[in-house]
Amino acid sequence: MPDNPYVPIPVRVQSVRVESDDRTLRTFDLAFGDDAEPFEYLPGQFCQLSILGKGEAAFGIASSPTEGESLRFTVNRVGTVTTALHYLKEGEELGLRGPLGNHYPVEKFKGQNVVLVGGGFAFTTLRSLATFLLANRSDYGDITVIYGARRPGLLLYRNELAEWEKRGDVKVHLTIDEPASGWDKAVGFVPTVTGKVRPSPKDAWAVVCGPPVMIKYTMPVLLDLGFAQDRVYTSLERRMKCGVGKCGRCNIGPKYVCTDGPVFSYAELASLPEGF
Amino acid sequence: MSSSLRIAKPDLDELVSALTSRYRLFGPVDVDSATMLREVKSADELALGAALDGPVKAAFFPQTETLLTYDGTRSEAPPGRDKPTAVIGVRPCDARSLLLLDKVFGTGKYRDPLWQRRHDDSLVIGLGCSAPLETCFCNSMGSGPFNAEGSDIMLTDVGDAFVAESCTDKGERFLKTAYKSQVQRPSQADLDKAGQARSKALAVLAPAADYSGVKTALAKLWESALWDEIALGCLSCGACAYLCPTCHCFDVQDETVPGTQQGRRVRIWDTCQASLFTKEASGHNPRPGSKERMRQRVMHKFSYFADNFGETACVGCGRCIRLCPADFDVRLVLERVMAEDRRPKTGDRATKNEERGTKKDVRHAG
Amino acid sequence: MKAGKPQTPNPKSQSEQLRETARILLKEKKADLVIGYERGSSKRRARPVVIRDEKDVGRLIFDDTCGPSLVPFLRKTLRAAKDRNSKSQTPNPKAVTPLRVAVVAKGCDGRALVQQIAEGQLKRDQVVIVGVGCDGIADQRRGASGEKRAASCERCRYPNPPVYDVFVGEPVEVGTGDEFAGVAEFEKLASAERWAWFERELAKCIRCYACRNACPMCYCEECFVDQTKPLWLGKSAERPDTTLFHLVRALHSAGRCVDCGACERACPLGVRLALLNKRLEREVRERFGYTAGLSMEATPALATYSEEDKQEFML
Amino acid sequence: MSDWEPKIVAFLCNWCSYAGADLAGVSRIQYPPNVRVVRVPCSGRVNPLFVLKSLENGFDGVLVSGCHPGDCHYISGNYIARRKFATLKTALEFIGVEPGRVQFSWVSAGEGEKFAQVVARVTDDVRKLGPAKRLVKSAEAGRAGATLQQSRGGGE
Repeated sequence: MPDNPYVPIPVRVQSVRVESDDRTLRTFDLAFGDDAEPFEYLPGQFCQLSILGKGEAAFGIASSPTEGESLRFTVNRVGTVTTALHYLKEGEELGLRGPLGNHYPVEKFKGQNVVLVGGGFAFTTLRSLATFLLANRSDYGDITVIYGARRPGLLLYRNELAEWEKRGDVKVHLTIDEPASGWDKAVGFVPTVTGKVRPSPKDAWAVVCGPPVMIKYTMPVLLDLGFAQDRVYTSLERRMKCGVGKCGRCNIGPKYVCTDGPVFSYAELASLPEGF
Repeated sequence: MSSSLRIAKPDLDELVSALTSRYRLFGPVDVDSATMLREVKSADELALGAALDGPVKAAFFPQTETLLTYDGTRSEAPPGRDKPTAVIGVRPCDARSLLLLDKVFGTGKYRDPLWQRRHDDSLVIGLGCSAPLETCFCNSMGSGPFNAEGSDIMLTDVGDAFVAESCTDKGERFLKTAYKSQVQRPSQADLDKAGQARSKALAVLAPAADYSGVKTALAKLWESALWDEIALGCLSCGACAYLCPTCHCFDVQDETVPGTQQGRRVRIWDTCQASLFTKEASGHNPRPGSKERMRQRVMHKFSYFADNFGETACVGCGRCIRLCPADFDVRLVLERVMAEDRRPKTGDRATKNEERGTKKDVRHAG
Repeated sequence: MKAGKPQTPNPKSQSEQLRETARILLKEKKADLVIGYERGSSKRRARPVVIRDEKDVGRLIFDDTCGPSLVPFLRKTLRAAKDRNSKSQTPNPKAVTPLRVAVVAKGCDGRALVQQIAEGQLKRDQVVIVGVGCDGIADQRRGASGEKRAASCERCRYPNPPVYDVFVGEPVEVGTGDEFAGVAEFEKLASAERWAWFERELAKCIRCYACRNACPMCYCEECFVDQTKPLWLGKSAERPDTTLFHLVRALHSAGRCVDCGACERACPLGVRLALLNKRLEREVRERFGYTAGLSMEATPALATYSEEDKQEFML
Repeated sequence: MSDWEPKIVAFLCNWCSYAGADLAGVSRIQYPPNVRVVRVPCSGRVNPLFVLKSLENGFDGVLVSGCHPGDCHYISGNYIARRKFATLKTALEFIGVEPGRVQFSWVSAGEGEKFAQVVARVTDDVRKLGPAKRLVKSAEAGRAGATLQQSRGGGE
């Protein structure tokens, strides 16, 4: 981060593609200028993307630091800023502030099994994490990915998911909410599928990301399977402005999602009043 | 180390000149029906002794402040300052509020460059408060009408003069080096008058209330129906937050000059009482009603701030009571929070009461 | 009550009579609760209070400190009750009788209630209007002596509510003279002088929206300043933004404002907001023959038209 | 300021005034090029906020024009608008915005000549008033805004 945490650094759209079949999600690869300072981050951190004149919004980093220098973000079109982002074309510039927030505890995961549970378009930082773990494959034990969306066309990063399925050193369980033609994998909500997959809690950590309702119903499943509260992590979203713990709107109890989070263990959340 | 000076009131302008030559000086100025903190150039602009309506934070954290300017996709931070900032004539409660704000903006992983630009090397000249109001409760918040905490120099009005005492090394240096007028020491009569002003102020002020149980009580009252009741007496405007010397939440907006790509990104005071404050682009709002927002405000000041910075984010200036359009009284909230904590638990009392008033109870809307 | 005014024949003070009325309303179940005023943070301030029990009616007061309009609090109370009913586990929520709220209403507040009913915002049977004759609210803006009445009260021609269920105390004599004299006086100033006056007043505005939230007639679910698609107005406290906010608010209340002065009293910094509203009130009365808050049936002026409306200003 | 030209926005209803402007065009009637036209479905669609935003954003004048009374495509849109315009005009002039900055007219589809006259009249009025200053925000935003803010500092 530069001295002034409010000033974005310019980045360029290297590539952009439509990510979901309903065209509400686009994935951007962003490149830094030649004179940019090194950008060091870990899976789970986020950035503020800035369209000057429109505003800023926070996005989890979907790329892994093991992938090189560009950054990947997947943007759901909901408001003013995300709409402006969707209009960006290759080669155009935007502003970026980050990396912000904490990250998944990848150091703690070393030598251990990791279970990633994701739902919908919140899979971005889980992609970052999975890519990071796979790039350092020998550092970790079993890796399990459970990921669901409403329809096949809403699953993010489908090509990569297919590659992971082929690898053999990562167990991938994909699911959709309702049966669809051409879909031969699991059907059902993520919590149910998690219950069926029954990942072992032994020497294992779990990371859950998804819409609040999915997190709400997945947590008890994991706890029932024997995961300790402090071994289950999630990443939270709140409306943010400054991203650096000053503007005062993203707090959950005394914790600021932007600086104390966005990654929290279930044990931490259980001690906070509002939760997810 | 502390030195004291006598500044005859007609000589105040010399003090102000000494200040303005080194600082951007802010002080209380009467603007028709209100006393606001404004930049001042001479002593006759000052409304010393009046209860300041605008908060002192405005000198260091203005309501509307440029975060950066932009042209197309390029942006830059605003230029540096010419001079550090000084404030004069602020009450001890207000002086102390700056220490609390500095914890937010001046500490932590990210320090706020705009705050630093205005706050670093600043000089605070407090004015002992000889006329506390009915809404004042600084003494209940661990301070007092002549508390020097946060002030570098403290003035006391002794009739035809001010007694100026340095409270910090910075204040001492300023008095020694910058104020060059022929130095007068306060007479015994001055010191007696200053002492009388102090005791008079304490006599006017209501006895200090003990709010030490509030934080523990709040921890148990997250789900309490108390918040519904309290919220009924609030209009959900932002007067309290904007006028509060310790409220620091802000919004960020881009303003582009029409027809160009040039503009500025500004930060603007915001309030947790507004529904937009936490409303997400998707329409989801984690604090959907006035109950949740009221709870956030009270919790932030009396619980979360203490968790994060070891102090309560309230200096007892009473603006939020005095200037509230509904005469909402935060002291009553604190009392009710503690009372609720002491009550034996008998189920979800208030919700039942609301159903056609079967049970008998009264809750005033404040 | 002010010196020089005739004493009310009833030996009991207006506050005492009010308490008695509230006690009866609650006792006879004519109202589920009473919204009124109680003594506030100082002896010159009053705050809204919700009384649910006969034994607490002693807290009610009415005097020249009872400035805030209770209409926003009434709306809030009714809404809270409605939310609770819809969330409650009652097998048949419709069987729950809606809350009936008694509300203390000065002349202006009574007009605001009438206007809300005319605009379909309130049902007549939801409220028990406890009318009080009002001799004016003390001007408590900084620098005021506290003896003088607030500007809106000085020019008030409706000291008694036009509609009520119970009336407490004696009706107050209606003032005489031109209620628009202040407006006419201001209009004698040159355009640039008027602009300078508004600039100076609005420079104090901090955009806290106390005026809007205290206004009995500002009830939009989403105020235009809170809309983000498009964002109509910058949030800054700089003059063009604040001026536009107040101008649009005045236009939205044209033909609806009852000149209760709640906005001016709510303003923590004493911005004189009501003068522009008063000017528009005169315009609506002269041009369209409509005065807000007097009829529960008449269509509000800006929601209707006449083919005969004057159009001398059209090119 | 000698090269200053008034910038005027005209909100024209789709059915009458816009067609009137069109007729002025095809009839090659000369009128000042100072207006920028915004076509609206009906003069009743013109929220007073449109007018105020135009001034805030730096237009020197605003013209709103619709169908003659009785001719509204939506029966009564222009009647309702007439009440709103009267109120808006009063409010603006009361707070000290110069009369003439904001004007209203009825122009039918057949009145190309009248449209040209109205535009000429409004342009002339606004030219006499000079560049708009009251209510204008744009001049203060942007880079100017940064320096402005610093000089004003706190307290505002």
